Parts: sequence; structure tokens; C-alpha cells
Amino acid sequence: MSGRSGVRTLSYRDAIREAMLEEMRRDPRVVVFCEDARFWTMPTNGFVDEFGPDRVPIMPISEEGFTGAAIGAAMTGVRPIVDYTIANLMYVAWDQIVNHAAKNRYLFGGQASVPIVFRAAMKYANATAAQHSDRPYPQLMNVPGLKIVVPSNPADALGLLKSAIRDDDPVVYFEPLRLWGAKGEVPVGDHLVPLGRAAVAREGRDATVVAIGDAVPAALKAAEGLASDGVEVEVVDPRTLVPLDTATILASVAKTGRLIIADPAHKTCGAAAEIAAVVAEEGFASLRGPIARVVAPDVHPPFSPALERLMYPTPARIAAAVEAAVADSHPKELTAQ
Amino acid sequence: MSGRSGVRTLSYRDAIREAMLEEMRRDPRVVVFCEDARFWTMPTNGFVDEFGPDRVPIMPISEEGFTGAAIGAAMTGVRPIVDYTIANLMYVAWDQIVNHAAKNRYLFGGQASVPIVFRAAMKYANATAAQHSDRPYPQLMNVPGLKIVVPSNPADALGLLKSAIRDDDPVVYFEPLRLWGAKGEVPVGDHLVPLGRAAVAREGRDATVVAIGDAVPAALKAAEGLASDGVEVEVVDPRTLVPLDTATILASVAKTGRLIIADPAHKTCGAAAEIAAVVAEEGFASLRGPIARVVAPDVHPPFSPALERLMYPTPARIAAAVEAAVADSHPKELTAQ
Amino acid sequence: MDRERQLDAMRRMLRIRRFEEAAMDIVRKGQGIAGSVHLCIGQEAAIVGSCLALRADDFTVGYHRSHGHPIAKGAALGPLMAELMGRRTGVCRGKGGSMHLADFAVGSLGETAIVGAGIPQAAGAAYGARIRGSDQVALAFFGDGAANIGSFHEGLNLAAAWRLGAVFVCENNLYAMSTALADTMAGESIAARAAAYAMPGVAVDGQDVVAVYEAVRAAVDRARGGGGPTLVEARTYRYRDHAEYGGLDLGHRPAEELEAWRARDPLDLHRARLLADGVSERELDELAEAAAEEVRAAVQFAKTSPAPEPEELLEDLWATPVGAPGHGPGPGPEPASTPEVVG
Amino acid sequence: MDRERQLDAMRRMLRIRRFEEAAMDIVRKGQGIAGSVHLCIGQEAAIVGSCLALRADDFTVGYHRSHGHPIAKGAALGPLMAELMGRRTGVCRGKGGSMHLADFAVGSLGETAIVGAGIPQAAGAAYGARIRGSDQVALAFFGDGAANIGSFHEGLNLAAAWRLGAVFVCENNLYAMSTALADTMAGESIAARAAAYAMPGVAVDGQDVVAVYEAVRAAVDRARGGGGPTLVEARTYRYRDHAEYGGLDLGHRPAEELEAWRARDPLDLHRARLLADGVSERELDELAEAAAEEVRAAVQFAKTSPAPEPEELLEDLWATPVGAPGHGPGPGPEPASTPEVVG
Ligand SMILES: Cc1ncc(C[n+]2csc(CCOP(=O)(O)OP(=O)(O)O)c2C)c(N)n1
Ligand SMILES: Cc1ncc(C[n+]2csc(CCOP(=O)(O)OP(=O)(O)O)c2C)c(N)n1
Ligand SMILES: [Mg+2]
Ligand SMILES: [Mg+2]
Repeated sequence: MSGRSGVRTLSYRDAIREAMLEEMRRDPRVVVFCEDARFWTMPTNGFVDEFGPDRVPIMPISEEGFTGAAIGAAMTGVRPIVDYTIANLMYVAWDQIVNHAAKNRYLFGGQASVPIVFRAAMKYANATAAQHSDRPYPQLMNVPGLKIVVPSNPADALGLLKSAIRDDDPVVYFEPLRLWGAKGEVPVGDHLVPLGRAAVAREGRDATVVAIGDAVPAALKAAEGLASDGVEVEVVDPRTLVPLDTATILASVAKTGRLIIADPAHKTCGAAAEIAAVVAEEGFASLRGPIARVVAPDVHPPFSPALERLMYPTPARIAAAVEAAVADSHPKELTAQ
Repeated sequence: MSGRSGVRTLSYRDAIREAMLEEMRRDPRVVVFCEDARFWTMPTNGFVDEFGPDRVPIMPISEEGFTGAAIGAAMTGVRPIVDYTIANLMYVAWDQIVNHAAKNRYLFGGQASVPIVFRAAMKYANATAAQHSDRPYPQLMNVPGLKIVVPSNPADALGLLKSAIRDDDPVVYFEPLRLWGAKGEVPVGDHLVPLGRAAVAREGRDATVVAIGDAVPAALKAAEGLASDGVEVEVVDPRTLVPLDTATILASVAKTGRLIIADPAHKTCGAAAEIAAVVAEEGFASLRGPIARVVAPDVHPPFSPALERLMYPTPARIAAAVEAAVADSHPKELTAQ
Repeated sequence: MDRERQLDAMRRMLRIRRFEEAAMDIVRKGQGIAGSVHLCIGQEAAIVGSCLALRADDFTVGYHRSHGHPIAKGAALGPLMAELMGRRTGVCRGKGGSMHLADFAVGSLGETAIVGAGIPQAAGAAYGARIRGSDQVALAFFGDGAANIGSFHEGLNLAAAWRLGAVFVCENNLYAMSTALADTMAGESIAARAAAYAMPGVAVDGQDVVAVYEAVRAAVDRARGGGGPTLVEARTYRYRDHAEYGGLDLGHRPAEELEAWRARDPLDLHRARLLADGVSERELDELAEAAAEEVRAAVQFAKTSPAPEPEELLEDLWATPVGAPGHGPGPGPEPASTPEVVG
Repeated sequence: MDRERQLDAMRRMLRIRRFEEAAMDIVRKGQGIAGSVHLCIGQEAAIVGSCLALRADDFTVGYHRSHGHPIAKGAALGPLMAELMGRRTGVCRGKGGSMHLADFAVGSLGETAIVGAGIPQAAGAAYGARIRGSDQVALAFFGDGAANIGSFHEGLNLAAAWRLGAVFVCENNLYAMSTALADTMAGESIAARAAAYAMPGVAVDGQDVVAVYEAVRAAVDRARGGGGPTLVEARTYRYRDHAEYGGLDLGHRPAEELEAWRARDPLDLHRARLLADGVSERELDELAEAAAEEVRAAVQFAKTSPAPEPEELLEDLWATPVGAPGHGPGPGPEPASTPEVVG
């Protein structure tokens, strides 16, 4: 456990807690706005004892109000972590996030800094139905001024949250709740993962799967299975959706010639659409066949687990898309046109 | 002026007014929720005299509240037209629009009907700066359950609004304010334009420009110029963005082999990204070269007209993209792979 | 309250209590209720007293602590229980679950999982009645936690400014999840906030079904008579935790507090009143048994109902189907045999 | 109020009046102010009286009727006028314009174009002071129309629950665009709504700069002393239409009403007071001339300032530039020679 070189095993949830603890110890201006933050169910449970009631205040159910308050505090030197606990609850505060947090620096010609981290746990695949199961990052990707991350493992959850808290711009930090329990190795010491850098989660030459959030473990599972059939899949995890690391994605497609995008968010105007568009614009020459999106259909998450399990990318759906892509593509020598 | 066969000249703004008048006369359950609706600046000016104060109530500045009220009224048999007057103001009501209007039918297993038309004038290119200049339709395209239209001329403004008012689902009706003054011919009589059908605004064999809202007149202007250089551009106006008429777009690209998308909304996860993704998935074989997006850069609309004029698609930007696409494409016989 | 209505009050409270005990049991045994379940046990008088004051064709809008509202409004129990179990026979065909019960057939316009959001919707249902030339009243249920959200302010202001036939019933159970109302509201009472809208605000003993009925009845009469909206604050208490967390106790409330409230259980209080009014033990036991039997039948109905078919995933999104040429809702469902992602 | 501050009040009101007259003139002559311009002429006492009660390092947050707030807080006029004209020397580098003036150097945290949105932001600035161990106070300006929006309710409740050093000043000019307050609020006064938050609420004559100063001063002292927030309603009136529509009169207000308010012009009232207190005509004329000269210089500065360069379009979005590898903000600007779309 000693030294910067070691690693420790943490759950995704504990990695988030650890990141907040480390940054709140480091910087007395980091505060937490979260309903029931002191509650045993929350990663911030116990924080009030160490940091006091001012830095972990009791929140009324007023998302719009306390988001506005976070903006006012941020513009005057405080660094709030605003935890909505359920991503859908951001909608109540949408005006403050989109019209103000995202815009104030630009609107005021650079005078304002809005260093807020907006945490949004996504409860989909938990039978909480349409009003608690959204994956709203595509909506916010269309809003300039917000940086957007979706970590897929504990090490990135820790390193990206610490970077987000230190960033001087608003960062929206999306957490697939079904990953909260996932355990993984995390470097000891001050582990920072830079915003805007993708990770190649697995190398492969035959097809590129760009996977987001909990589609990453699904894609890796699919890749394992395909490897036994001799199909080598490269899995790219963007980690940050804005700014998007298009260079890494384009380089992978240049190598494989085939692109599948796996994302639990809705199809239309989703992150998968943006990634497809970037490659169709900037990487067209390396494409050997159609791009494929393995995403949620454009219906709301239903309550019934029997239906909701059909919504999101699974290893089987991803593998099927890769096989179809490999089958339906033209010889490499024709791609140079 | 007599008979269903005639036409009349109307401005885009008057076409909207006419559509609301006709439908409110036709159906006593159609009502208007709009701040200052009775005000001379509003298309609904004078409505209160004909329809009375109950159907044109005085609105407090409570977008979230009156959107919720519109939903409650809609679920019990009323057909509200909710006019936000400025598209950005929808953000204040986002929870009611996204978590409720879009979801209630699905959430309640088909028991609820939410026949609301949400009108949103987009004031961009009018020096009203970031908080009044958004084009938020891409955000809502990612939300299932909302139908979304962006008329580009007076005839469609009239016919789509009348169809939207009669539709039993929530429809978001976006109006580029800079088109309000544009005049055009409108059929006399009960002119309905079906939701979900694109229009081919100009035919051409060399390149397809899918243009949205006021990018349509810009694209037509670009097409004129290019025609004199012998480049024949086909201009497709989707008119409805959800449900999107992908068949018409794919058929056009199958003919031309080249796709340019012109849209005043922001680039990332925009409507242009979705259209590019659909063609990269379903029309890849007919593409002769990279897809190009002519859209707004991912910064907020600045106040200064000297800067804002650089934001949106112009005939020059569209023409340049078409020329680049024609130059950078491979021979047709190679596309059959 | 006449005798028949008093017995009806007992009947409805028993239905809610037994229904929720059965749901709790299914959750505890892992027999097929997924997701969040928020029980209103302890709050039955506030809910039933309110609904008894309504006409069958009046409307209610509720919130996440949801089961009591449609039951008190008269919904059949089988489809409600089937909904909790995500079956295709559920009142929402399995699309909504516990937090989103709705039964439009009895005027239950649905429960929302977004705190406060139902308040302006109820105002809108009252406005709708005016437009349709009807004298139907709309009643919104919400918790104390909703008193601090913008929808409360905007919904009440709109109803007051438009003089709508709406009634706003706050089930004040003193806590929002683990947060005590006193820590988030400087004002002394929620009812007092009605003054900001020049609206009558009354606080009532939420454990006494007759007291709640009288207060809400006056509000409903006023609403129906064109007198405008009223805010009623019913002081009550939930016996269970915020939600069923597999029996874990959140321990955010002092044990004595819970005991003190249990001592004023709404069903016991009303039973005592009925006995004092000369209703026989036997009659009351028959009521209780009838409610228990209804619930047993509902559980049986739910457990023997089929799950939704995969194609139902794409149904109920739109009244007029997605079918624009070439348009589809995205990749269809895959065979149900597919393994889940392991997070 | 001592003599020096009384003169300062006159000075600041004159600056606002002359600044807005100059802006109006530029708009009318089409000399280069684009977009919406909302003038506060007639409301100067409410604005100046409030800002005089603040310390230089205190904060203000405002709204679309914006010019008076930063001027009263002490901002330099040149960069403000340059902002209205969209010049690169504008206080917001031409990015914000009339509705979004901000001068962080004098504690002006910016004007928002979203009604009510600044209210919780001011509460947050007050919270920020607590975290930073400072006794700075934050004051929010907003109009009567904002009293019906959720942000008002949530912002005031939060400030009260947290006992923040915030002051909420409503410039009640009786109308929201064409809508009379009486038609959208059943309650009798905005100040009375403070009771819902157990917060003091005071209504004051918004035409009397001294009365406003005294009321806001008491609120500021209370805020700085840890006594929590106050709501101050200043009853005032705008002489101009909601916005400058090329001189068109919206005619939604009776002419007599306007005349009655003009008869109590805040500058005239204060000038009379100063004369009665023995200030000489000459001294007052010098104040007036000095303000006029400041404004002439500001207009000169603005008109002779350059427009922003095309590359500035992409600046000021982020503190740490967009620069992820391969990432750009989309198609860059094109040469400024490109023709506009004709709508
Ligand atoms: C707008 C919003 N914020 C937060 C939540 C998360 N949440 C669900 S229930 C709850 C507590 C609600 O308390 P109250 O309104 O008193 O109802 P109760 O649970 O006590 O019946 C919270 C904070 C939510 N669902 N909606
Ligand atoms: C949330 C929101 N709704 C509506 C508008 C459109 N709007 C701009 S100013 C205005 C009237 C505001 O009235 P008030 O708050 O009294 O300020 P005043 O203009 O009278 O100074 C309205 C409705 C807006 N900008 N923001
Ligand atoms: Mg409660
Ligand atoms: Mg006003």
C-alpha cells in the first residue's frame, strides 16, 4: 500500500468517494452539494464529520436553486461538486446548467470561471423506469462549454474525477450506477487521468469498437468471444466525450477499417451518432464498410426488467454487429480512394 | 382567393398565426399558453377577443409551472399550444418537457395522451447573445416521445403547425426567427403537411445537401450559384426531424453519392451528426466520398454581430463544402462494393 | 361524515395497509418486485380522507410514495400489484412500476418520480375542466420535501392567479429521505406558505381520517364552487424507511418518535371511533378480512400474470406509431435469451 | 445618509440616466447598438440606493434591465458602452451585449437574460463568502415578473435555510413586459412573500434614493452580521417601453399612470432634497455636467473601438483551451467577406 508505485483494489463507488476525499483535503474551497449527502447510502457519507456542515450543507430539494447557488459560489472562488444522485434530476436544473454554467465564461468575455463538477449517477438497468433511467450526456454534448466524462472503471473514475475537480471549467461527470459495484485496481498516490484522452482498452486489427460507459465491459466480453473465432477487436474507451479524443478513434479505424459504436444512450443524436459522423467526415477513406451503432432504441427505459434488459448494448449484440461488419466490408486495397 | 385550388401570399409569421386561428376555430379544446400572448408583438395578438380569456389566459413568468399545467390539461382532453417565445426558455421547463410530456404515454402504458404543441422561436442571428440564441432541437431529438419539426417556408409553417396541433402526441415546433418575415405562397383551404415527410426543395444529380430551417434558403442560393458552374445540387429539407424521413435522404444520396448537411445548430451530437450516421450506416455503399457538415462551431452565439455572422451556414460555406465534396470523391463504379 | 362513508374510509385504509404489507413481503422474499418501493404505511388517513372528499370523476396526481393514491381513489388492486411486478397485465402494462401507478379509469392521472412535478399538472387538470365546461376538481398529493421546489411555487401561484378548482394536499411526514423539514425550511409550516398566494392554507391531523376528510371536503367544495384553490397540510408519518432497502434501517429517526406516531395509528384510531359509534367488532373484522382477501386475490392475479413480450418494448411511445417512411426506433430487441452485461 | 453620500447618489443616478439616454440615441439613429435594449430610466433610485448600501467588494447579480446595476456599482462607462456596441473593448469583449453586462472588477457578477435565474446565484455568492471566510454580501436585483418563477422560491428558501448574507431587491415596476403584476399574482405584495421563508420583507418607495438606501442598508448590515437574508421590494416605474422597439409605443400602460410617476422622478426628487439641504444650484449643475461629459467620453471610446477579430469567436469558451488531441470546436469562421444568409 505504500509508495506511488503501488496499486489498491477499489470499487467504482469507493473510487468516487476517494477522489472527493482527496480533493477536499487538498483544497478547502471544494464543497459538496448533494441531497442527503450525510446519508449512509451516499459516497459522501461521513464527510460532514471531517469537513464540517458548511462544506457539506444540508440541501433542500431545490435542484435549480442549488445549481444556481453553485454557479454563484463558483464565480466567486469556490469549487462545488454538485451531485444530482440521479441523472434525470439535472432536467430540473437544466436552465442553470445550460444557460449559465456552460455559458457564463463566454458570455462575460472570460471574466467568469465556473469550476463546478456536476455528478450524475445513471440508474438505468435498475428497474427505476423512464423518469430515473436516462443517459442524458448526448443532450449536453450539444451544449458548448461543458466538459463531459463517463468513466468505465474504478481507476478512471478516480483519476477523471480528481482532474474534473481541479479543472477551471464545468465538468459533467456521468456514472453508470450498474458499475458502482465493479472492483478494479487503482494506482496509489495522486492518480490523475487527463480530460480529453481516450484509452485503448484492448488492441485488435480487425474492427474498432468505440464503447461508452458500461458498454466497455460488454465490448471487452464480446472481444474475448470473437478472439476465439479469430476476429481481433480493438476496443476504444473515449472516457471523455467532450472534448472528444478523435485522433485516437481515427487512428484505430485507420488500422481496422471497420467501426462499431456501443453506447447505452438513445440512438438519435447520441454520442454514437457524433462518433460516426466524425469518422464519416475525417476517416472516410479508411472505412471498409458501413458504420454500425449498437445503442438503446428510441423508446424510454421500461420498468419491467423483462423489457428493460432488451434496451442496452450486450456482449451478444456487440459481437453480432462486429461479425456483420467484418462480413459486409470491401477489400482493404479499395479504401485508398 | 376562392376554392381549395387557389394560393395566397403569407409571411412565415402570418402562416403561424393563420394555422393557430384555423385550428382554434375548428376545435374549442385548442388553447394558447404564451406570456404576453395578447401583446401586439405576438402572432396571437387579438386572439383573446375571438376566443376569450380562458383559451388565451394571462401567463405568469412560470415556464415550468405552465408547462406542467399544459400537460395536466392535455392528459384530460385539452390541446394546448405552449409558446416559449424564445427557444432557450424551454430549459426552464426541461423537466416537464423531457421527464413528463415525452414520457407519460409510455410510462403509463398508453393511458395518457399528451397532445401539446411546444412552439419555440429561435432568435439566433439577431444579436441577442448566448442565452437567447440557441437551436435546441438536437437535445430534444435524443429524447424519445417528442415529434420535432423545423419548417423552412410559410407553406410548411402553416401545414406542419396544423398537423402538429391535430397530432395526439407532443410536437416541438421550432421557428427560425429570421424566417418570420420571409413571404411565400400558401395554398388556400385546409392545408396540412404530414409529419415525418421530407421535401426535395431542388433536384440535382451531383451532390445532396440536406438543409435544416433557414439553411434551406441558404442551400438553395448556393445551389443556384453552383448550377452556373455545372454542379447540380439536390436540396433535401427534412422539415420533420423526428420522425426523420430517412428514406428520402437515402434515396437522394443513392443518386448523387455525395452528402453535405447544413444546419445552424451546434456541431457535436447535432441533427447533422444523426443524418451523417444514418447514411454511414444505411447508405454507405452509395457514398463516393466523405460526408461534410456545415454547421455552427461548438461555441455559443456571441452578441457582437461582427462575430455572430460567422456562426451559421451561409451560401458561401455550403457552396465551398459541395465543391470540396465533388473534388474529393472516387469514381461511381467503385461504390458498389 | 356519515356511517357509510366512515366504513368506506376504514375499508380503503385497510386495502392500502394490506396491499403494502403484501408488497413488502414480496420484496423481502425476492419474489419479483424490482426497483424502488416507497410505502405509505402510517399515512393512510391523509390519503383516504382526501380521496373520500372527491367525486369519482375528479382527478388526482401523486408522487413516488404512490400506492395509496390510486387505491384510495378506487383502482382495482390486481392490475396495481401486477404493475409492481412488471407484468403485462399491470395497470401501466409493466412500463411504469411502483413509482408510476396510474389508473385513468378512476381519475388517477399518475404518480411522478420527480418531486413537485405533479403540482402544476394538477392545476392544469383543473384548468382543463374549466375549458371542457366541467366542474371536476383536481387534487395533487405531494410530500413535505416538495415544498421547497419551484414547481410548488409556480403551481400554487398559477392556480391562485387563475382561481382554479384545485386542491393541494401535502402529506407532511416530517422527512424528505433522511432530511428533516426543519433543516431545509426556515418557515414554521407548509400551510403558512399558502398566504404568499392569497390562498387558504390549513394544517390538519393527518392521522385522523375524519379530520382530513372535513378539511379537504371544504377545499373541494370551494374549488368546485369557483372559489379557487386551497393548500392542506396533513401532518403524518411513515412507519417504514424512505424506501425498502432490503430491510436495512436508515436509522435517521429517533425510535421514540416512531413509537409515538405508531401510538396514533390511523387505522387503530378510526377503528376505535367506529366501535365507540356502535359498529360491532364482527363488522369490523369482516371489513378487515374482505380487504385481506382482495389483496390475496390481487397477489395471485399478479403472480400468475405473464411478463410483457419483447415487442412491447417498442409499444406505447406514440399514439400515431413511429412509422414515417424509413424511420424506426433504432435496433430492435434481441432474443430474450441474451445474457445481461455484468457491470 | 451623509452629505457626501447624498451627492454620490446624485452622481450615480445622473450617470445612469445620461448613459441610457445616449444608448437610446444610438439605437434610434441606428449607429451600432444591435439586439434588445431594456432601459431603466425612472428606476435609478432603486438601483443606486441599493448599491450605495454595499461595500466595494460586495457582489451584485442583475437581470435584463441591466445597465443601471454595474454603473451604480462603480463600473467604468467606456467598456460598458463599447459592450452595447459589440466592440472588442467591451467589458465582455463583445460577447454579452446589453443584456449581459458584467464587471467582475467591481463585484458585478453579471446580468442574466433568464428571468429569476440570478436570484439563487446571488445566494451562492453569499455562500461562497462564508466558505472563503469573508464577510462580503451578495445582492440580487430582479423585476416583479421574477416573483412568480421557481428560482425566486428556491433562491430565497435556500438563503433563509442557510442564513446566508444575501439581499434580494425586487425592482417592482408594476409590469412584466405588457403583463400587469396584479394579473399574475394573487398575493397583495411581493415583500409579503418573504414570510413564507421566515425572512423580513420590506416594501419601500423606489423613487426615493434615500429611502431605498436606508432599507437596503439595514438589510446589508443584517446580512453581514450573520442575521440572514432580507427581501426588499422597491416600487418604481420604467419610463420607456419594455425594450427599445424603434420608438414604437406598446401602449399597454395608461398615459396618466406614466405622467403620475414622472411627477415623482427620482432625480428631480433627490435634486430638490439636496437644494433644500443647502446644496447650491451650481454644484448640482457641475455634477450633471460631469456625468454628461463622462458619458460623451464613453460613447467616443465605444465608437472609436474596433470590432472583434474573427478568431475571437472561438475564444473565451474554456479556461483550459479545447485542445484535446484532434479536437476542434467545429468548422472555423470563414473570411469576414462572406455574405449573410437572406432569411
Ligand atoms: C426533483 C427531485 N429531487 C430529488 C429526488 C430524489 N428523491 C426521491 S424521494 C425524495 C424525498 C422526498 O421527500 P418528500 O417529498 O417529503 O416525500 P416522502 O418520500 O417523504 O414521502 C428525494 C429527495 C427526486 N425524485 N426528485
Ligand atoms: C424565464 C424567462 N421567461 C420569459 C422571459 C422573456 N421576458 C424577458 S423580460 C420579461 C419581462 C420581465 O418582467 P420583470 O421581471 O418585471 O422585469 P422588467 O422587464 O419589468 O424590468 C419577459 C417575460 C425571459 N427572459 N426569461
Ligand atoms: Mg416527507
Ligand atoms: Mg417589471
